[in-house]
Formats: sequence, structure tokens, C-alpha cells
Amino acid sequence: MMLADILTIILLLGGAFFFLAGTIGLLRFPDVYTRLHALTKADNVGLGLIVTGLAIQAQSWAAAGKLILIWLLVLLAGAGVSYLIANGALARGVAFWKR
Amino acid sequence: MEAVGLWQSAFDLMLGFSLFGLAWRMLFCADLFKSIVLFITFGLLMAIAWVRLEAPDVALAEATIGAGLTGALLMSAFAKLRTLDNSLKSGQPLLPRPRLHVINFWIALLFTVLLTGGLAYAVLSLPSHSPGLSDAVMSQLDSSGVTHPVTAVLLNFRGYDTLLEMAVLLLSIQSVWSMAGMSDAGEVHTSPVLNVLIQLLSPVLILVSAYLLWVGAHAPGGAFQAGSILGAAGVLLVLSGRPLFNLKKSWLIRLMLVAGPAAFIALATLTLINEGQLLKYPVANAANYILLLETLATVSIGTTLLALFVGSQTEAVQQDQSHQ
Amino acid sequence: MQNLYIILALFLLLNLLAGMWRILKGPAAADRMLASQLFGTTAVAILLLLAQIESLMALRDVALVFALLAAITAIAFVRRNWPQEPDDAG
Amino acid sequence: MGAQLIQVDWAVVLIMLPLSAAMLGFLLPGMARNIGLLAALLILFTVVGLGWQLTQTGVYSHVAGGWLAPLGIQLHADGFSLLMLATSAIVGVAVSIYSTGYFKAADDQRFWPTWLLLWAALNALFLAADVFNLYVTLELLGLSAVTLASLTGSKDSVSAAMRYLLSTLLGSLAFLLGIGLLYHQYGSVDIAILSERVNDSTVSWAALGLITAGLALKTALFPFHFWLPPAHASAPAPVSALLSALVVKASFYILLRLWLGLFDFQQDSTVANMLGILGATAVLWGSIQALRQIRLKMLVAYSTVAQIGYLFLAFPLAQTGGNRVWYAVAYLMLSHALAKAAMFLVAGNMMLFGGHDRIVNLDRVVQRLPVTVAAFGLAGVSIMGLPPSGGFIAKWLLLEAALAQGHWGIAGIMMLGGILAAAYVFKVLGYAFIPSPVPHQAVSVPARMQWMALLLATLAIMAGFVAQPLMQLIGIGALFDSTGSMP
Amino acid sequence: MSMLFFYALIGVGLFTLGLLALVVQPHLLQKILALNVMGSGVFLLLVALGGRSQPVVDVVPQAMVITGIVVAVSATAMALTLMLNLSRSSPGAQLPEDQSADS
Amino acid sequence: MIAYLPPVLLILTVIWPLLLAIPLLNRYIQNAPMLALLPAVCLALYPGVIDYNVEWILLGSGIELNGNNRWILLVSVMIWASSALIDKSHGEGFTHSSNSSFYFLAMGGQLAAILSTDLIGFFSAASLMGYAFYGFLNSSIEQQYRRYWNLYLVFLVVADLALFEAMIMAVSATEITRFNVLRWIISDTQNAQIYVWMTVTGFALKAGIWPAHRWIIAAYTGTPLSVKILLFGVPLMTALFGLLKWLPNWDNSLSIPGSVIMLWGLMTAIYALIKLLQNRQRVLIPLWLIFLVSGVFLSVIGAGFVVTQDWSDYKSYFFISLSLGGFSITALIIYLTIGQNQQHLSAPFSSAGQTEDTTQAQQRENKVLTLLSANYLVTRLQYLQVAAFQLVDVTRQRAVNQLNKIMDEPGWTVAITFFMLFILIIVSLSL
Amino acid sequence: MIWNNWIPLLVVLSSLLPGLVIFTLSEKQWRVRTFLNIFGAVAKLGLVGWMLWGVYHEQHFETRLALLPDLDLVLRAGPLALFFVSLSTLLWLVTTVYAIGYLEHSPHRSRFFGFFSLCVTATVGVALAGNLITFLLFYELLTLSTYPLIVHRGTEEARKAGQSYLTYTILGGALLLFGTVWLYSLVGTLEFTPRGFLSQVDAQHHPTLIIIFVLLIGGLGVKAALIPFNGWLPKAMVAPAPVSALLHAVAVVKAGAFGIIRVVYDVFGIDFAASLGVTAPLAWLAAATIIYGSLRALFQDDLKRRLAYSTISQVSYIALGVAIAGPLASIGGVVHLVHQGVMKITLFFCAGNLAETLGVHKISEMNGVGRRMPWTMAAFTIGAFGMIGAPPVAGFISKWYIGLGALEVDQGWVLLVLAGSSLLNAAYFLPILHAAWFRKPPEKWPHEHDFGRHETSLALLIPPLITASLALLAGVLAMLPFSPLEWAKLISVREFYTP
Repeated sequence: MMLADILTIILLLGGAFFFLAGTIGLLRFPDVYTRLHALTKADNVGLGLIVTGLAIQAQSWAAAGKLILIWLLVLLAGAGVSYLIANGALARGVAFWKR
Repeated sequence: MEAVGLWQSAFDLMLGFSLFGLAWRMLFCADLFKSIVLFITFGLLMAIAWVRLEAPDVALAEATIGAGLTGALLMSAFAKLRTLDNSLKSGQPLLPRPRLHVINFWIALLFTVLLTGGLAYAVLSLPSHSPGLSDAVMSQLDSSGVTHPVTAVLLNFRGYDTLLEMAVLLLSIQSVWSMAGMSDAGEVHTSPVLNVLIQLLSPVLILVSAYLLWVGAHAPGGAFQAGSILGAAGVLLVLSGRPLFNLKKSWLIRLMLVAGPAAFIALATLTLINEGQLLKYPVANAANYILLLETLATVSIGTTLLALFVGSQTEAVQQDQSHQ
Repeated sequence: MQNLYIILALFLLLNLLAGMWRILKGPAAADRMLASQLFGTTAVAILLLLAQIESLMALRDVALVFALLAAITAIAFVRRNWPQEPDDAG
Repeated sequence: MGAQLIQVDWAVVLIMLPLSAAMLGFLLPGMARNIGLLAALLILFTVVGLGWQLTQTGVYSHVAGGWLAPLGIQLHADGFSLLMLATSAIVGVAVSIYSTGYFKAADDQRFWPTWLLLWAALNALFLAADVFNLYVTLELLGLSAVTLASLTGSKDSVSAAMRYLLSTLLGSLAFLLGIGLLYHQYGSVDIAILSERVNDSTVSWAALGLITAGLALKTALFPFHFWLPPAHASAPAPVSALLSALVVKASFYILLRLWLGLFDFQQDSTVANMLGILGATAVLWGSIQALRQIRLKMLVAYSTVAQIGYLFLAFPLAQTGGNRVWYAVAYLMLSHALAKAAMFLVAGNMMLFGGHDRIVNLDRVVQRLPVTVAAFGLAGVSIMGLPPSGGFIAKWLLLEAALAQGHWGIAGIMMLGGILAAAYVFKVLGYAFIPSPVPHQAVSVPARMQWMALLLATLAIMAGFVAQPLMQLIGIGALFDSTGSMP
Repeated sequence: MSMLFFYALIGVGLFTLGLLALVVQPHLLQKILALNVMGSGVFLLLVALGGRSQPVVDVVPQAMVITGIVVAVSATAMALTLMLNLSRSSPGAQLPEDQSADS
Repeated sequence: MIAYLPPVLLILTVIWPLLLAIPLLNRYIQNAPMLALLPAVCLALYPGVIDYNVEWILLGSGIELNGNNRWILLVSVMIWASSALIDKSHGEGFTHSSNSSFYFLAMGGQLAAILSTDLIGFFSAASLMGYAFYGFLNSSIEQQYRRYWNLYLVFLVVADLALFEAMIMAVSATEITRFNVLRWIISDTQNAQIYVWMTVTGFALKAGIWPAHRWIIAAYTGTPLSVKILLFGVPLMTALFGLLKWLPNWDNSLSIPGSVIMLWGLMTAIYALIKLLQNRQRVLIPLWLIFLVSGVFLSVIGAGFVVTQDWSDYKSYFFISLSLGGFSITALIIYLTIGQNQQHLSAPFSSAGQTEDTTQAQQRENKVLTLLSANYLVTRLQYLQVAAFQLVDVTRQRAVNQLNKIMDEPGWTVAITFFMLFILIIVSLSL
Repeated sequence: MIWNNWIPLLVVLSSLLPGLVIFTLSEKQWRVRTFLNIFGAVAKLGLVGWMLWGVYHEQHFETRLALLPDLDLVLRAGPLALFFVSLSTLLWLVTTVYAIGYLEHSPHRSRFFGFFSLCVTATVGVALAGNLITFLLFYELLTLSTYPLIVHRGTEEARKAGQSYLTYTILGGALLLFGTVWLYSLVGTLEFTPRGFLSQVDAQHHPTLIIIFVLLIGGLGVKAALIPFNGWLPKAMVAPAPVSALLHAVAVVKAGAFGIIRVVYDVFGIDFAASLGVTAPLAWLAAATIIYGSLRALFQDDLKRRLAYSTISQVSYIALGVAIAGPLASIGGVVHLVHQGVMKITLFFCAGNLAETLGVHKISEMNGVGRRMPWTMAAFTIGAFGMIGAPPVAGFISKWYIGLGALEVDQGWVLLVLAGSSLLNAAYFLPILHAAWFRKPPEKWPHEHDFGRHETSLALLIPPLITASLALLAGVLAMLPFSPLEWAKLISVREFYTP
């Protein structure tokens, strides 16, 4: 087993963890805004870690670049969409969660 | 590798059952919006399933059309439906109870179960190995002008089907236009973040579209996928409020819509005259012909999907905005 | 290695299915939309893993397309289809 | 010259011509009407060419793309295809000319391209020799038919079109599933190859069920007819004519072709008998419903349901009745297409003239639209199966087969159906003679609309006189003659 | 590859499930979704069984499915347009026969 | 050329009156009745027998002039002529009335009947004559008698039916319709009895033999002289003539029908005698004489069935006697009537439409009975007899009244009743 | 003579083509229309004359067109066919003249005469049909082309009458079709053959043949108005008088009766039919119809309805004559086809004249019409006496032969029927005549129409006079060569005595 493989394993497992966290957040957090928060963790970090882990395994730089591109695109979309949803929720007066 | 097979099987089983469960929840829930979201999810899982079935082309098509564009279409349609239907005005749309009698439901269910059983039996009776046409495809691939078999089938071996397919697309836009009163106005209100998003995404989409078109000759991708991405780009533009040109009146748009099928027909006629057979490309020029066809088809497909999206629900947008 | 990929893919799939509960439960449309968004990302991850498993790099294109189009339905939702939230939200 | 003409691929032209015309019409909406008319005439001419070609050379087939059957797609034209193509061409031309009077210029761009696409789909369907290709043409056909059916935009027409769309999609999907199963069992989608390979297996039976059910749904066989009357009745008159005359026939055409080509493995007559029973029920139910209608177009639409029932009566008969029965069916398809198209055109005229189509208030329309009423009468003759009409020839052959085989039930149903048909046709004619308490608004109807209806009706009658040459023409390719010699 | 048959069976299940929904669900949007699910089922079956060809997957069904998907999206667009037209003229996107007395 | 003359004459005798029946002709031709008779007169005076078969008329009829019918023809001509003369001299002018066509039709019919050589020809001509005569008389008869006269129509129909049956019986058995051949063959058949019954019934009805005589009384009393004299000359004499012609010589005795017919004839004769004796008006005497003659005639014919040989021998005399009888009765009528005024003539039947008052009748019958039976026994039985006569008379009157009442309606009940009767007769006979 | 092969077709076309042209004429072009009508009728008459001459000299006239691969449309001029054709052709000419006069000022004449011509076309086709399918074809065409004539007046009553007519005739047509197809599937030919083509059929099929016979006769009996299929005929009397004439004398009921003759003679063959035992029930049915029709006629006050019931009665003579199954009775039945036609058309013409000239529709209104319209009533009288069966009018001849034929085969009961019918005929005709000739005319006629010099318009007057003369001549000159009776004998001889 090579170093790259070990790295990949760690990164992938980390990504998986963040995805799990995101999911748990989605399920457990009480309102839209907080769930949004959980979601972005999964998007950004979870996918990021997985992409990185896989990029290490990639045969070529181009392939790795494509992987990174995918991540970037997801980041972009996630950010935009999160903003839009939060903004829309505010505009529609979706209530904040209060303890 | 035995373990891999086991896990893969587990994955496949999981995927399959979730597909079925999703479909069940989607079709038998009282909240239409939930159904739509579930449908989008269903599309995602379908794409994964296609991948598992070693059908990346289909996965691409599903990802763009099945999940992406159809989802957007459904969203928009549902939005408009809500403006039209008072019973759906509240966020939690209440459906009228099905008039269907309970007993009828059970009868229908019984029949469905029986049908499922019968079909399943038939499917299981199929031989576990069958070459299908793969040998034929592979043996003729060389003279098709492309190296990717799916593209070869779509644009060469069964190009006539694709020709008719283009006609279906043309028909769909003709149909939507003739059914819905067309509104030519695009959106005017925009949002800054969305603008940035669109500005970033659009060029990438177009690039990816071109990439998929190009790569289609030897790898998964091709006119349909590329065209759908192009259409998606257009949809994004529309959604972001870019004032698009007059869709219905513009001859340019019409030309773009027709370009694909027209190219097909022109080529068909040409080959008919030259080669004596419909869409029979000379081997030497096959690649060029296919690329030409694909390019024009991509333009047409993209435009068509965009026009379908716009055509079916522009009016709702206006009402929605006035609501805002 | 292959085992890991496939187990991870399965894990992510289970994750996704767990998130399904949010879609079914709601309560607001935005919640469902969020869940759907998460699924998009998850699906991209799964696809990438599968691409690795099958050594079929074309699948990355699929993932790319997913990533690109993940926004579309969400944007359509935001721009078109955000219903009035019900009073008993939450 | 003649030798060169024989080489022309008329069949291919038949597909390309309406397609190109549709695109041109789409591109140039202002000229859609003229393009369409020109195309219609050219198609008629082309069909004649194809017919001539077939008489000279027998069956015509074309290898699209140069790829032979298992891989590529073939086009195939035999006598039966020719019959359907010719029927479409005749009805198509008549309806095209008719629609120039019916549609306002503003509606042209909605009607013409769709109609031309429908025509292309029909022609492609009749020429297809490949089940998947059939699926695509079926979809093209169904979707364009739905579009046309919704053209009026009224509430009725939209809901009818919606129902129609759902039905046609469902039918297509069942068909697709069926051919999928066939493909996976036998490894081909080409009918000729499949017909060699298909044998009595579970998959064959499942495919038989799915395909038959799907096509029966699209053909609106009795329990599946629910979508037809509203859709055909609420569409614009020329469209109703096309739908009833051609579109439902197209799916039946496929059913027949597959039944003869693929599903001849089943010696058991259960399925055929079942179809026969449904057909018989359709005849009765459709006729009785037609009789009960108060609106003319609904009446005509239900009449279609009944007439479709006749087509299915052939299945049980053909088991031992052989080729004559299929010839009868082909003939019935032809004559019903002509007559029913005429009837819908007539209904359109009457609606235009009086502003409504309530039968009891037709208000002496016989005096004011004599040509139209004559068309209805003549078409009615064929629908009733009275001599001397095409419908008679068909019913004669069917009845003969039924009696020869001792199928008393079928024979009785056919007689009863004829009588009921007479009842509803003459219900209309009777009211056309008498004044109504509610006066008509009496809008003048262009002559070409009247004469087109009469033309079709007359042709339906004339079909009764040319049975022998026509049957020889249908017999090209000997599709029906697998079970016996030429009649 | 028994998994191929599993997918094929899931396809069958989707097909019949969609059929059931098409029959019993009153709302047009649901019916349209049901048709899409049915379509997916058929496609799944087609492609899955195409995998029985070894070593190279039979691509002809895939090409067919791509064609089918395009048809499906066209049909869906048309259906949605029609549905909207219908609900414009009468509230409740349902066919007349499905409308319950109270709605 | 001369060879063609007799047949032409023969045909003209029949055709010429028929042609004159066209109103356009007879209205503008002077002395049309006389003119119509001209060929007949010539024919009657033509010496020799003429037999002309016209193959293509009807079912192959023929007309002939022979020893038998020459006399009848002569008498008929004379009667027609005298009728026309009287008509002209009295200025009644029926020959120029709207009914003149009937007159000529009846004339043509009678002449044709007399000359005809076969059953069918006779039957056709006699029907023509009968209906035309009915029509002719219907317009000349006085209103109050008209409904009795209508009885004639009913009788005519029934009689024609009966004759039709008789004729068809004969022909089906023999395939021959000529009179002269018929007589030799029909006697072999089993249908002979039916034939006899039908013929006798038919002609009895046509000739007004009791009890079907009421219409003759009405016609006789209700018409002017010129018509009156036609009554015997046209329907009666033709009917009796027909009876003679139709009844062939029998090889076997038909004693049962013969006896019945004889009895019938006798009863008629007795009735006529009684009436004659009751009679107080000179002008009515011929009427009762007519009945007497016809009754006797019938009874003789009946006797002829029983004694077949005598019948064959003496039959031809009947023609002469018939013509003589006709001639003399006509002469008598003329003699008795000329100079009488009209009121006197119609006196006994004066009370409008009804027959004599009952008391009057009773008195009259008493006298008759006193005259008839001058002995003690009879006077002892007087009351009984009166009662019997009264019963008969009242019943008869009731029947007549009933019949008349029915005849005012479309008359179908009568027809059907007859029809039933008819069936009964045939059925009972064929047993 | 190659020409001979086309003459039957020409005969059919000679009314079809003018009819089709007439449809396209406008109301005003009455000259053209009249010319076409008359021209067609005369041309047809000429052609028929030629064929008569030819057939008499044993020439062969046959047009054969392929209908189905093994089934031809055959038009053949045999004696029986020509018999009916001559009747229709002659009466068509007369009726056309009459109709021109009758409808002089009414609307939609082009339509009327168009269908009129079609009707005759169909009748001629029925007559010339050389096999059962051709017969069927024209038989149905007849149904269809008559319908517009019945509803011509365009009233609700007319519509109802039309519906009733169709209900019956379509049902009848269906029965006929059923029987025909069954027969065809059984024996594989439908060609009319002298003495039938079924006698060789295997004995096991005989029960089937009986059913087929019932079906065929049932189908034909509708048009021939046998009980219980006679309901339509009186109702159809709402149509104009020429149509009634057409229905009763020239075309419709005749086609039915003619069909019965065809079926019994040329399909089954009379001997074979008798051996099947089907003729006797047919005879009973016909007899019942005769009596029933007459009885019903008695109670009608409407003149045309009375005539209609009379037709029901009279047409059954034809069936009766044929069903008695003897040569002589056949002569009577067949000849009655023509005789009844000529007599009944006269009656209807006269009824039409009364209605058109005086507005008289009911018998109770007919008092004294004889004085007002002597010629018309003279014709009527001849017709009526013909119906009663009084010699020398044609009706007598028919009854004579039927009666004779019945005795010939020991069916004495027929005589009772004949006598009863005659009596009833007398009972319903004589009161009419009595009223017309001897009752006082009323002060004013219901709706008098002045036609000037003559009692009515000449176009109305001449046709009944012609037909009345024909009725008379057919009786008086029955033995003349070419007379109806002689033709009937020819037919009968061919049926019974030709080996």
C-alpha cells in the first residue's frame, strides 16, 4: 500500500464523515437556516475531501483538474443556491428557530 | 475480489430498492411539491443506476434531461399551477381525495401485482447471457466513422431513428407553442448573487456542452447530452432574468430549432441521391458528416429544450412576479 | 482499495437515503429543496467513487454534469416555485 | 423513363417530403398553408408512384444507412403498406384542402406543421419494418395527434387531449416494454428476423400481451376506448377526421403486422377470441352509445369505437378463416377511413353552418347544405356496410368467414352492429330534413369544404366497386397469404 | 450478473408501480410523474438486460433509451403545457372523470 | 272482304256501345242509344251462325251468334230500343245525363254476355253489365229506394264471387271454358255439386230470385218506365240466360241439389203468386209475374238436375221461352204503365222509405186468405195463419231493416257475414 | 353481339346518370331537368324494348363486373328480369310525367327527381340482378334512395315515417344479407339459376337451408310488407303521391315480391323448396297477409292509408302464387307483379289528383268527386275493380290463375282466401266508388285548386288514364303475345317444364 493510497483512504473517510455530519445536520437541525449550515459542510468539505482523495489516485493532471473543477462547480452552485434559499426564506418570512 | 462483488451487490440492491421506494413515495404522496422533489432525487439515483449498468451515455442523458431539465420543467409548471389553482395556493397543497373507490384501488393493486408477477416471470425466463447486437455493432464500428459505439448506433447504424427523433423534438416545440399562448417577454428582475452564479456557470455550461459534443465521437457524450446542457444553460439564463430574444417570432430561433432535423433531412436526401440509400455515409466522410449532424442537432436540441421550458410557463412567471 | 470505494459509495447512498426523511417530512418546501441539494452533492461524490471503481473516467463527465446542473432545479425552485410557507411551519 | 422511375425511392420520398414540408412550414409560418398544400399534392403523386413501382417490382424494401437488418433499419413496402399510404394520402389531401377553409389564416402556423409531421409519422409508420422504428413513429404520431386534438383550446378539447396524451403514452410504453423483451430474447428488432426467431416462449407471450394491450389502447378497443370519443369530438373537424380515419388505424396496422409476422406462434386461440369478444362488445357498445348521443361529433366518434370493434372481430375469424379475413380487415380499414373522415368533415361543415352540432336542431340542413348531407349519407352507407360500398365488401367477407366457421355470435354482432349503425346514421339524416324550433345561424360554408367531404364519401362508396383490383394490390407481398392462396 | 436481472426486475416494478399510480392517482401532475416513472422502468429493463452481453455491453438498447429519454422529455413538456391549459380553464388539474364531487 | 264482315259486326256489337260510353262521344251524338244498338240489330238479323274466337281476349274468349242467343239478343235489342224510345218520348233524358256512360256500359256488357261463348267471357261481360247497371239505376232511382237498391251491389259482389268459384272449379277440372265443351266434361268431376251450388246461388242473386228479391221491387217501383223495362231485360234475363248457359247437361243425376233448387224455385213461385194475389195495382202485376217466371224457371232447372235426360233434350227450348218471356213481360210492363200517372204507380210504397203500414197489410192479407180458402176450416185457422204471416213478414222486415241499416255503413259486415256463410256452405259441401 | 353485354348496364345507367346530373341542377332549371327525366325514361324504354325483342328471340344479355375476387356483379336479362324491368320502366315514365305535374311548384325538385331516378335505377338493378349479391346491392340501394323521398316533405311526421321505414327495411336488409352470406358460405355460389342451384346440396344441410330460406324471405318480406313486417307501409303514406306510387307499384314492395320470386325460383328452385316444406308456410303467411291487409284497409278513412293496406294485401298475392308451387299459380303470382303495379299506381295517381286538385285526403270527403273529376274517378274505378278482381280488368287474370293453380295442386283453401279477399276488397272499394259517383258533392272542396279547362292539370290526368288503360288492356288482351300473362307463362314454363 502506497502513501497515496493511505492518504486517499484518510481523505475519503473524512469526506464520508462530513457527509454524515451534513446529513445528520439536515435531519436534526431545527429550522431552514441552521439546516443550510449543515448542508454547506457536506458540500464544501465532504465533497472537497473526497475529490482530493480521488484526485490523488488520478492518472493524469487533466483528470485531477476535472475533479477539482467538479468540486469548484459544486461549491459555486452550493453557495449560490444556499444564498438564494436563505434570502428567499427571509423574504417569505420563514421563522428563525428560537430556543 | 469476492468482497468487492459482495459490496457491489449490496450497493446495487440498496440502489434498486431505494429507486423503487422513492418511486412509490413519489407517486403516492399527497403533496405535489414533495413528489417533484422526490422525482428529482429519483433522477439522481437513476443516473447512478445507469452508471452501475455501464451505460454512461444514458447516465449523462438522465443527468441532464431526466434530473435537471425535467425537474426544472416540473418546478416551473407546478409554480404556475399554484397560481391557477386556488386549492394549491397555500404552501401545503391539499389534493382532493381520489374519487376512486377503495375497492377499485384494491382491484387495481391486485392487477398490478399480478402483472408484476407475470412480467417478472417473463424477465427471469430470459437467458442469462445474450450477445444482443453487440457483436454486430463492434464489427461494423470501424466503418461507422466514430469509435464510440453508442454514437455509432445513434447517428449511423440507426440514424433514421434519430432523424425521426429530431422530428419528435420539433414536434414538441411546435406543439407547446400551439398549445400555450406564447409570451415573448423574458424576466427583468434579477438578483446580484444569481447574476454572478449565472455569469460563472453559463460559459462553463457552454464549454462542457461543446466538450461533450466533441468527445461523443469516441467516448460517452454526444449530441443529446450536449444539447441538453446547452438547453440547461439557456434555462439558467432565463431563470436569472436575462431578457432573451423574442422566442416565437424570431426567425433565428426558428432556424436554430430546425437546424438539426433539417441537416438530417438534407443529408438523408443527399445520401439518397448519391449513395442510393437513406443516410448512408461514404466511409471516408462518415466522421465529418456525423460531426456536422451532431453539431447542428446539439444546437437544435438545446434551443428546443429551452423553448420548451420557456414556452410552457412564461405566463406563470409574470404572475409570480406580480405576486412578489 | 476497491472495497473501500464501494463501501464508501454504499455509505454515501445510505446517507442519501437517510436524508430522504427530510424530504418526506418537510416541513417547508425550502427544507425539501435543501435536502435535494445535498443529494446532488452526494450523488456527485458517489459517481466519482464509482468512476474510480469501474475505472471508467467518462463517469466523471457525468459527475461534472451533475455538478453543473445541480443548481438548475434549485434556482428554478427559488425563482419560480417557492410557495408561501404554511403557518404551522416547523 | 419507366425504368428510371422504377428506381426512384418513392417510399423514402414519402417520409422525407412531409418532414421537409413541416420544417419549411415551421420556418416560414406565413407560407405554411401553401407549402402544406403543395406537399399534400406531391405526396399523392408519390404514392401513385410507389403503387406503380410495387405493381411492377413487387415488394419494395430500402436499407436505411446501408446497414443490413439486425443492425440497421429497413423500410418495407408491400401491398398492405401501400393501401394504408394511399388511404392516408387521399384522406390527407382532402383534409388539407378542407382545412384551408376551416382554419383561419392565424391558425395555419399551428395546424400545418403539426399535421405534416403527423403525416410523416403515418408514412414512416406504414413503411417501417423495425419494431423500434415503429415505436418512434408511434410516438411521433401520438404526440402530433394530441397536439392537433388540442388545437381548439376549449376546455373540453384540452381535457380530452390530456386524456388522449396519457393514453397514447401509456400505450407506447407498453409497446416499448414489449419490444424490449422481444429484443432481449431474440436479439433483433427487425420484424422479418424476429418473425423467424420468435417462438412459443414466456417472453413471447409477455411481449404479445404488452404489445397487444398497448396497441389496443391506442386503437381504442372497447374497454380502452374511453379517451377516443371526447378527443375526437372536441378536436377541430379536419383533425377529428384525421384522428378517426388514420391515427387509430395506424396502431391497428402495427398490431396486424406484428400479429401476422411475430405472433403466429400461438396456436391457442384464447387471445384471438378475447380480442374478438372485446371487438364484439365494442361494436355493440359503440353503436349504442352513438345512438344515444345528442351531438353529431360525439355520435361520429362513438361510431369509430364501434367500427374499430369490427376490425378486432377478425382475429378469432382469421384462425381458420385465413387470408380472406385479413383482406376484409384491410378493406374495412380503407373504407372506414374514407367514410369516417367524410363524416367528420360533414360534422365540421354543419358546425360551421349552424354554430352547433346538436342533432335534433339540424334544421333542414339537407336543403341548405345538400352536398354536405349527401356526403354524410354516402359515408353512412359505407359505415352501415350496405352495398355498394367499401364497407359492404369488408363486412361481406367477414360475415362469410363467420358463417363458414359457425361463429354465430360474431355474425349476429355484425348484423346488429350494421343495424345500429343504420339507426344512428339515419337519426342524423332524419333530423337533417325537418325544421328545428331553434333556427340556425347559417354561416355560409365554402364549397371546397363541402365537396371534399363528398369526395371522400364517394370514394368510400366507389371502393365497393374496385374490390378485385384493389385486393390484388393489397396482395402484393403476400402478407396475408401465409395462411392460404389469394382469394 | 444476476444483478442485471435485479435491475430489470426493479424496472418491471417501476413500470407497474407507475401504472398503478397512473390509474389511481387523480392529479394530472401525478399522472405525468407516473408516466415518467414507467418510462424509467422500461429504460432500466432495456439497459440492464443489455448488460448480459459479455464482455462488451450491448449498446443498442442504450441508444434506444437515449432516444426514449428525449421522447419522454418532449412528452412531459407537452403534458405539462396541456395540464396548465386545462387548469386555466377549470380549477384543479384533473380530468373531468376524476374530479370528486366536493372539489 | 265479305268474309270479314260477320266477325267485324260481331265485335262491333260489343265494342260500339262501349265506345259510346265515353262521355265526350255520347253527349254530342244525337240518338246515341239507337246508334249504339245499330250493329246489334244488324247482327240479330244476320242469317246464319257466326262463331268468332278471339284468342287474345281475356283467356281466349270468343263470341258467337247461334240459334240460342239470337233470340235473346233480339229481345234485348228490342228492350233497349224501346227503353230509349220511351225515354226520349217522356223527355226524361237519362241518355244525356251524367250517367249515360253507365247506360252504354251496361248495354255493351249485356250484349257481350249474350254473345259470349265461354265462362270467362260471360262472367266478365255480366259483371260489367251488373255494375254498370247498378250505377245507371242508382242515379235514376228515387232517393227513398236507393238503399234497397244498394242491396243489389252486395248481391252482385257475392254472386260474382260464387260464379268465380264455380268457374274456377270447372276450369281446374276440365281446363276448358267453352260452354259447348264444358257440358260434356264437368259432370265427371266430384266438384260438380259445388259448381252447381255456386252457379245457382250466383245467378239467383243476380236474378233477384226470392229471397234476394227486395232490390227488384225497389228498382221497379222507384224508377221511371224507361228504366223499369230495362230491369227484366238486362239483369234478370241475362242472369237466367247465364244460368242456362252455365249449367251443362248432366250425365249423372244430381238429385239432392236438384231437389233443393226445385223447392227453392217453387217457393219463389208461391211467393210471387201470393204477392200477385195480394196485388191491387195493375202496374205492379209485371213485378210479381217476373218473380213467378223466375221461380218457375228455377224449379224447372232443379227438376232438370233430377231428370237429366229430359233436361238435355229440352234445354234449347228454354232459350226461346226465356226470350219470349222477356219480350212479353216487357210488353206487359209497357202496356200497363203507359197512361198511368206517376202518383198511382208508386202508391203502395208511399210512406217514405218504409213498407206498408202493418194494419193495412194485415187487412189485405185477410182478404187474400178469404179469397184463397173459402171453406170453414180455413176461417177457423185464420188467426193462426195471420199470426204466421205476420211473423214472417215482421221477421222479413226486420231483416231488411237491419240489412238496410247495415248498408248505410260501408257495408262490410254484410259482406263478411256472407263470406262466413259462403265458407260454411263450401266446407259443408266438400265434406 | 358484343353490344348485348353492355345493354343491361346501360339500362341501369340510363336512369342513374340523369339522376346524378339532376342533383346538380338548380331549382330553376326545370327545362333541363324535365328533359333529362323524360330522356332517361324514354331511353330506358327503348333499351328495354330491344332486350324484350332479343330475349324473345333467345339472345343473351349479360353484363358481368368483378366485385369480389370470386364474386361478380351480374346484370342479366332473363324473362323474369325483363318482366319486372318493363314494368318499372314503363311506370317510371308515367310516374315521372305525373311527378312533374304534381310537384310543379313545390321546392327541392332537383333533390326529389334525383332520388327518384336513383330509386328506379335500383329497381331496375334489382330486376336485372343475375345473382343474389347483385340483387342485395340494388335492394339496399333502393332502401336508401327511397328514404329521402319519404321524408321529402320535411315534417316531423315525415321523419317518423322515414325512421319507421328504415327500421323495417334495414332489419330486412340485414336478414337478407345474413341469409345471403350464409348461403354463399355454404354452397359457394349465388348465381341465379333456373330451377335453383341448391337441389344438389347434401341432405345434412337441409335444415340450414330452411333457416336460410326463412332469413331470405324474412328480409324480402319486409319490403313486400308481409305480416308481421308491414308496419312501415301505411306510415310511409306521408310522402307525396308520386312517391307512394313508386313505393307501391314501381319499386319497393315490388322489389320485395320480386325477390321472393327470385328466391323461390332461381335460388331454391320451386321443386326443391317444396320438398323442403317451406313453401306451404310461406303460402299461409301470404294468405294471412292478404286477409289482414284487407281487414285493416276497411277501417281506414284516409284514402292513401286505405290504399296502402290494400297494397299489403295485394302484394301478397304474388308471394301466394309463387308459394303454392304449381305452374298455374306461379303464372298468377308472377303476372300479378305487373298487374298489381299498374292498378295500384292508377289508384295512387288518382288519390294524388284528388289531394292536389281538391285537397281531398279522406274517404269521407269524397262525396261526389266523380262529378267534379270524372276522368280521374273513372281511372280510379278501373283500378278498384281490378283490385277486387272483377273481369276484365287485369286483377282478375291474376286471381284466376292463382285460384286455378291452387286447385291444380289441391290447395282448395286458397280459393277461400281469394274469395274472402275479393269480398273485403269490394267492401272497402265499393263504398268509395259509391260515394264518389252517387253522393252529392259538398258546397266547397277542402282546398280546391283551379287548373282551368280540364278537371286537373293534364300532366296529372294523363298518367292515371294511361295506367288505367294499361290495367284494362292487360286484362282484356291477356292472351296477346308480349302481354304480361304471356311472359308470365314463359317464365313459368321455364321454371316448371324446361329440363
